[in-house]
Amino acid sequence: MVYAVEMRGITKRFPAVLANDHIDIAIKAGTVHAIIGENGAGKSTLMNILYGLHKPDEGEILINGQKQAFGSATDAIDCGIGMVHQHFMLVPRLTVADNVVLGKEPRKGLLYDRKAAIAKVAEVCSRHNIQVDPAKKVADISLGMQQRVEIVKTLYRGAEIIILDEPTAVLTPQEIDDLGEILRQLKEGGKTIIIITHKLEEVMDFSDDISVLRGGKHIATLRKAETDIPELTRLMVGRDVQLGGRKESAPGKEEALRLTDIVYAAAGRQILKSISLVLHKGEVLGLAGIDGSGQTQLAEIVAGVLTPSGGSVVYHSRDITGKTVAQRKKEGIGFIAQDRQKHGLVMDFSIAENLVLGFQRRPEYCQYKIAVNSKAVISDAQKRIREYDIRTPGEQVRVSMLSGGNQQKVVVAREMGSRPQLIVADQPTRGVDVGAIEAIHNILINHRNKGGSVLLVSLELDELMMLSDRIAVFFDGRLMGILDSATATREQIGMMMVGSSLEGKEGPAS
Amino acid sequence: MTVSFFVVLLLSVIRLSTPMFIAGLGNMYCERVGILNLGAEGMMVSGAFAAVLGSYYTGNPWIGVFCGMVGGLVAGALHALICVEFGGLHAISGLGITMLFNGVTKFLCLSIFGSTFTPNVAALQTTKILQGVPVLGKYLGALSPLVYLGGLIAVISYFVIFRTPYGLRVQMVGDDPRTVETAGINVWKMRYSGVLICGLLCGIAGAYMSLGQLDRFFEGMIAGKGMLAVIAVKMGKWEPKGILGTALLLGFFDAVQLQLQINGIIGIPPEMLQLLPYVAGIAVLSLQTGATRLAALDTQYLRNKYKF
Amino acid sequence: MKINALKLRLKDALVPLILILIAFLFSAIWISFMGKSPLEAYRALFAGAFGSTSGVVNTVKKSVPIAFASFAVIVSTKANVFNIGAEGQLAMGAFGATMAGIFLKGLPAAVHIPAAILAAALGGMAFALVPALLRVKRGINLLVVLLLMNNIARFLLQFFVLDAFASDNALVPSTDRIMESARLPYLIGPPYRLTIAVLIVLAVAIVLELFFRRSTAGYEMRAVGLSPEAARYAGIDINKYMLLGLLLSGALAGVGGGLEILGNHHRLYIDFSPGYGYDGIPIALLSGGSPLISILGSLLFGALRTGSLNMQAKVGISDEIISVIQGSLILCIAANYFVKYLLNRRRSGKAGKEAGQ
Amino acid sequence: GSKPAEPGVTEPAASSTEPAAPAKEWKIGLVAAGKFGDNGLNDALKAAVDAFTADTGIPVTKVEVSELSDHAIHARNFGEQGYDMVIMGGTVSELMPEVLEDFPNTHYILNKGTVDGYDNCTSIQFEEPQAGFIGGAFAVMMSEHLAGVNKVGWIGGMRINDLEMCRYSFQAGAHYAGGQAVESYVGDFQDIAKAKELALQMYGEGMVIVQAFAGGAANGVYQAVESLPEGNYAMGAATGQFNLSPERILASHIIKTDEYFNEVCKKFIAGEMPSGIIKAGLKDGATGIRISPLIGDQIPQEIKDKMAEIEAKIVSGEIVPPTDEASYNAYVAK
Ligand SMILES: Nc1ncnc2c1ncn2[C@@H]1O[C@H](COP(=O)(O)OP(=O)(O)OP(=O)(O)O)[C@@H](O)[C@H]1O
Ligand SMILES: Nc1ncnc2c1ncn2[C@@H]1O[C@H](COP(=O)(O)OP(=O)(O)OP(=O)(O)O)[C@@H](O)[C@H]1O
Ligand SMILES: [Mg+2]
Ligand SMILES: [Mg+2]
Repeated sequence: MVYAVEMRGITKRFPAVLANDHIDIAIKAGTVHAIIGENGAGKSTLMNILYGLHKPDEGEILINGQKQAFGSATDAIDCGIGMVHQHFMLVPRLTVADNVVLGKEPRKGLLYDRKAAIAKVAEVCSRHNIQVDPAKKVADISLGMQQRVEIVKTLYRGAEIIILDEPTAVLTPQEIDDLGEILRQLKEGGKTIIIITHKLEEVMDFSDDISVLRGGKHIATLRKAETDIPELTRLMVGRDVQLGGRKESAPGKEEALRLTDIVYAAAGRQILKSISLVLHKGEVLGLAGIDGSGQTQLAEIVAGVLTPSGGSVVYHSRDITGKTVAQRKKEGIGFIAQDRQKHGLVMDFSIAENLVLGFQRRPEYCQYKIAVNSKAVISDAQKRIREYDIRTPGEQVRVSMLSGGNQQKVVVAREMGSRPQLIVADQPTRGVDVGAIEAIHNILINHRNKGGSVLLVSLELDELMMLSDRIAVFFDGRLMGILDSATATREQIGMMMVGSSLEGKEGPAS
Repeated sequence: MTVSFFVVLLLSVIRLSTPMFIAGLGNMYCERVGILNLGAEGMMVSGAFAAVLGSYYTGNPWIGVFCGMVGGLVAGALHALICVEFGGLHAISGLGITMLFNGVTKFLCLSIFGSTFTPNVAALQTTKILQGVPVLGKYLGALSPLVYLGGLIAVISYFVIFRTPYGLRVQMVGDDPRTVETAGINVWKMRYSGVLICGLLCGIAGAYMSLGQLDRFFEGMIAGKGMLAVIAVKMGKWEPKGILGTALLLGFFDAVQLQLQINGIIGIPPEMLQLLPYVAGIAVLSLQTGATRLAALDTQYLRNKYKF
Repeated sequence: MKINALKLRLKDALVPLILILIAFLFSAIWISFMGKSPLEAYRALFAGAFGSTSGVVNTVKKSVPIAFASFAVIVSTKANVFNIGAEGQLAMGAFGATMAGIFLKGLPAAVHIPAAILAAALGGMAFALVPALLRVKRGINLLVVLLLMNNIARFLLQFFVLDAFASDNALVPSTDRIMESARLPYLIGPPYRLTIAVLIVLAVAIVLELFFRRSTAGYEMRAVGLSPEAARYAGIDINKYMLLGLLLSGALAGVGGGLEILGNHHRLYIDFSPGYGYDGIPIALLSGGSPLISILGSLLFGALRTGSLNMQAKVGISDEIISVIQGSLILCIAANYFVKYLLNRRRSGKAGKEAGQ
Repeated sequence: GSKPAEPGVTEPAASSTEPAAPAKEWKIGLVAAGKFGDNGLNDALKAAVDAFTADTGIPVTKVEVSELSDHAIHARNFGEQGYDMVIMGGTVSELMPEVLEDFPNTHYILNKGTVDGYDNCTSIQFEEPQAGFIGGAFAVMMSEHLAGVNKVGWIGGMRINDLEMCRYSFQAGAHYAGGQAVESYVGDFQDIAKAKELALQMYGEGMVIVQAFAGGAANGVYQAVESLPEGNYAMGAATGQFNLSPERILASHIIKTDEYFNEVCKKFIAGEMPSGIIKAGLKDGATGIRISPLIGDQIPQEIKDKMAEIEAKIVSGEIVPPTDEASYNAYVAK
């Protein structure tokens, strides 16, 4: 049979890493093919090669049986390949239509025909039954919508083979379902789809075939019907992974954190509308909601990175509303920021330097109050690297050289290592592979079991339900209700996340 | 204060701001593709000198302007090579280009003409055809055709940036080159084109200074106009309108400053008047709101270097 | 591991050397174009800069303000701001030193000199204050403000020298001379006149190195420089460090200008600085952010300026060629990625192969 | 009409046609403050020593120095190399005493210098204000003659002392002739474009004569006047600058540096050079107003006579041109 895509003996070296090592992979036309693997396994690299963004050092690519040599993305696009990247490739200042037609703009004479662009994009959308408003600015639409714009982009270019790199990492459950629906329709329309994801449930949901990469090597390709999640996990990580190590110890009654009437507005928009919450010692409180419902802002307000426009934050019976980030750190509030590369780490610092970031003024890292105690910093870093299983050649390596999962571990190691009482974790496992997810989950649970408290933001309901004692659901900056995770169902939470409040089922507010 | 006084002042403003806005428009292309250009001064020097050489050897000032464009282009190409190809540091490359071309032109001028300035050559100081226009002809004709060319470039630039596919791509490259690359567009070609257009326009601006305002090249004649172009493009928020406005504003304060000196506002030392345009610039800046930024400005973008 | 590190160091040192070589080769083309022998020209250049005691002293002397300008740029870039205004701050520092030198009367040298240096630092700092505040408070494009400030400094300096503090008994436009007690003592006396400014440069470089490598504030400033957002999330006051970085930078540039007056000129002239502030920028970047290494770069630029005099007298090459050498050197520095790229490609080729086995 | 010349050192061909080879190997140096090819002071000095070389066959080493602090270095370098005479700009005056003591066998000539009391140093001070005064008077008389306007323009480079003295004397001269001078500064000696605008604004206000005194930027004034119809004129400086605008420079404020320094060199090798400060003014023919050899015939005899009269009064001391604000005010009050 003729495969839509065949990649033979693909090898790609980067400075200091062999990202792809003689990978052979074949993808049948008209199927959904999942590619899975740990962080840094080489999935994105392989796909970038297929899309012409990187040139392989060795190997060849066949599209529909024809050998191809791609010099750039243009060549791949001309071959009918489209790609939706891990990070959205959209310019927020411009409209959806502008973004979609980029590179293949409709013209009127010498000029760019913006009207025709909008019409054409609208036509593509309606043909594939995808809901987007082509005239809107990208900055004004939701992440789920942006995802759809990315898919429309590939369709507009007439892609027959569509690659999606971690398309669900930032989507809500509802949006993920929508995406699944779109993918099914595309498949019915005869398109071939390649999808990279870390979420194995989705793999089982969406795909026909599954390929597993590990350490740059192709490990196996399986039919979905002939495999299951534990086997995939084993193939990916090389061992069994136990997710859901939840301990059933009851949360304490002492208040760790009390938020009263928190209001936050930015750029003339009400982002948080009078939120009141209580978090106890020894408790994990999950914040659920569609991305952009305000839960991230709430987390950042507790961490002190954002200043609320109104309301008060009381921590261990002390009002800390006006306190700075540094003061809160001193008082024992740890923060795992959502964007590790932008907010969590100084990418050009070494691991050791990053491990004291924010704690550099602690007496144990400081000599004579003004100098860095490098000995202490280094020995401490070595200890943490062992303790948190950060995979690195040494503590002097720059964090930018680590894989996403290991970078996340550095952030977690730092915040947890500072012995916080309250940890604010904003999507701590985003884009991280199963092995690392397991480690991070265990760290958070252990913290809770030792009497610490956790404020956990996550877009993944499973994660929230697994880790949290209670779940607070947000919609459009409002608190829809707080549920006990032992009794709450996915459906309940899902409904509240899209705005229908469940009268009477609200958990105790304090 | 007669009408003619205002006209003289207005013409002064136009002449003083013309090089700033032509070079500023050039810089707009350059910055919009993400390359900072502190070398506008050097590109203008190169253009000014090449223009005079062209006019000197052919006797035709328009060929001179063409040579000026080539001169600017050469400097622009160097900047492009360093910043686009080698991923060099934009600010340093720009300063280096200014220093290099100041040296090279002075050096060539001395070797060819034995003096720090050239003999006079056929120039473009007035627009003959406009002198026939009734009433205004006297004033319109007194401006160099390059002033009108500059105006034309501004209008064309407006359309190029906001109304053409090329402009759409330019806008995007300045914001996010990775997005543009994934759309199958050659980011490096885009970046080259922006820097080269900049070189070209700076060349014209230089040619205006040597052939449109004067009729020869002098060492040091650009006298900081290139740096003012850098200022104009940022204050003008990367839009032709804004650049034109900023250039006219700085030109206006400069012309006013000269006028104040002539009319002997007693007691104000000339140096304090001379810094008026710059103080005005800072004042205007501090009143500006909403700092727009080009996200990708002054960043390197190298082949095969990015994770998508 | 040790040997590997040494090898890496050598490679880091190799890059600037290759750049310098390329710049000289390029300029050699121009020199031969003039019909002169590049070899002879460079020999004269070298002899002029290092061939005699006075040559060496002059090279060192000229490198002092350049080194301070490069310190200024280094400090500012560490705090994530680019101080292109060092030239203006240098001038204002010189002004400050001159004022302290002229008007503080009756002080012993041990007090007067530090006071004048402090005045220089304050002068430079004050001039950096407006841009710093505009940047921090209103988010205004720093580059533009600093370029405008450089122009303002030029005319202010003219005003001070020609009008406000003009000397009555000098044909050259300048201020009065500073007091004897404010003049820097000589390490090597007349006719060479090498002052203790050299020691000050070294001391400041060492202090800065220690500050960045060892101090907590230095660590914080570097974090702000490398990733302001991450620093803010870590609870570091980024505005404070930007402000501090720019002010410290201004102060350093100011001291550079001040030492030029206190050590060399003893009075303020309009064009006492032939663009030292701009020279400092490429050197700062060539040095990879290390003040000690930037001293070497400053010596190179100082040597070019000094040696060119001899080259002119001996070989008859006018000093435009110095602009050409410096310009091409700066361009090479800007393109230094190119050399690193070449070196890296060889390294990564090897690494890749090793990894592949 | 500028002849190609090598910048920096020019080794003159020692021509064998010279009458007699000099008995002594004279070593003479010239340090220019800035660049040759400026059509100003430095070129005048170069012309002077070139003429000297042509006349006597004695070569002169010429160097250009742009940085202030390098002048003293050169003074010393030449001394170390055993030069007999070095011509330098007066800006080094303050640094000279030590050099003079260290190299007693080298004679330093300082153009516009202030050093007095050393055997091996001569400072030459040109009495430029004298020329400025006549220039001001001439400008007013001429513009009354041309257009009935009594306002004349004066454009300087930067407000340095030299220029200020000339400005006040020019103003006084204009006042003497019953007119008024409008003055302004460009801000530097380079910005030709700005000088041109300044001049255009002055002409635009009805003035017909503008005196340029702005180094390289003076070219802007000439460019301005050339862009205007006949009947507008400029006045030059330095050695006349008539070549820069042959049809529009009526007369120039000059210092005859070119002739004077040739004489200085000759005097020196003849052993007749005195030390100390020498003032060179109208009566020595060292400064004055030079009428354009090309278009000077447009000046009526009546004005020429008047200028001769003023010149005589200055030489006799009847008129003392003011050089600063105080002396100007005193002058006007008289
Ligand atoms: N442009 C690059 N330069 C250098 N190294 C790179 C580059 N891109 C990727 N790498 C490295 O190649 C390896 C494979 O990276 P790749 O992005 O393909 O992994 P991935 O499987 O997509 O991981 P993730 O699941 O985290 O997205 C990693 O070790 C990474 O550090
Ligand atoms: N040009 C590069 N040079 C060196 N390392 C690089 C380069 N580009 C990417 N990397 C590194 O490759 C690693 C692998 O990327 P990986 O895809 O695993 O992380 P990540 O998945 O990007 O995180 P996220 O999904 O949140 O973006 C990252 O740590 C990244 O810093
Ligand atoms: Mg990936
Ligand atoms: Mg990832």
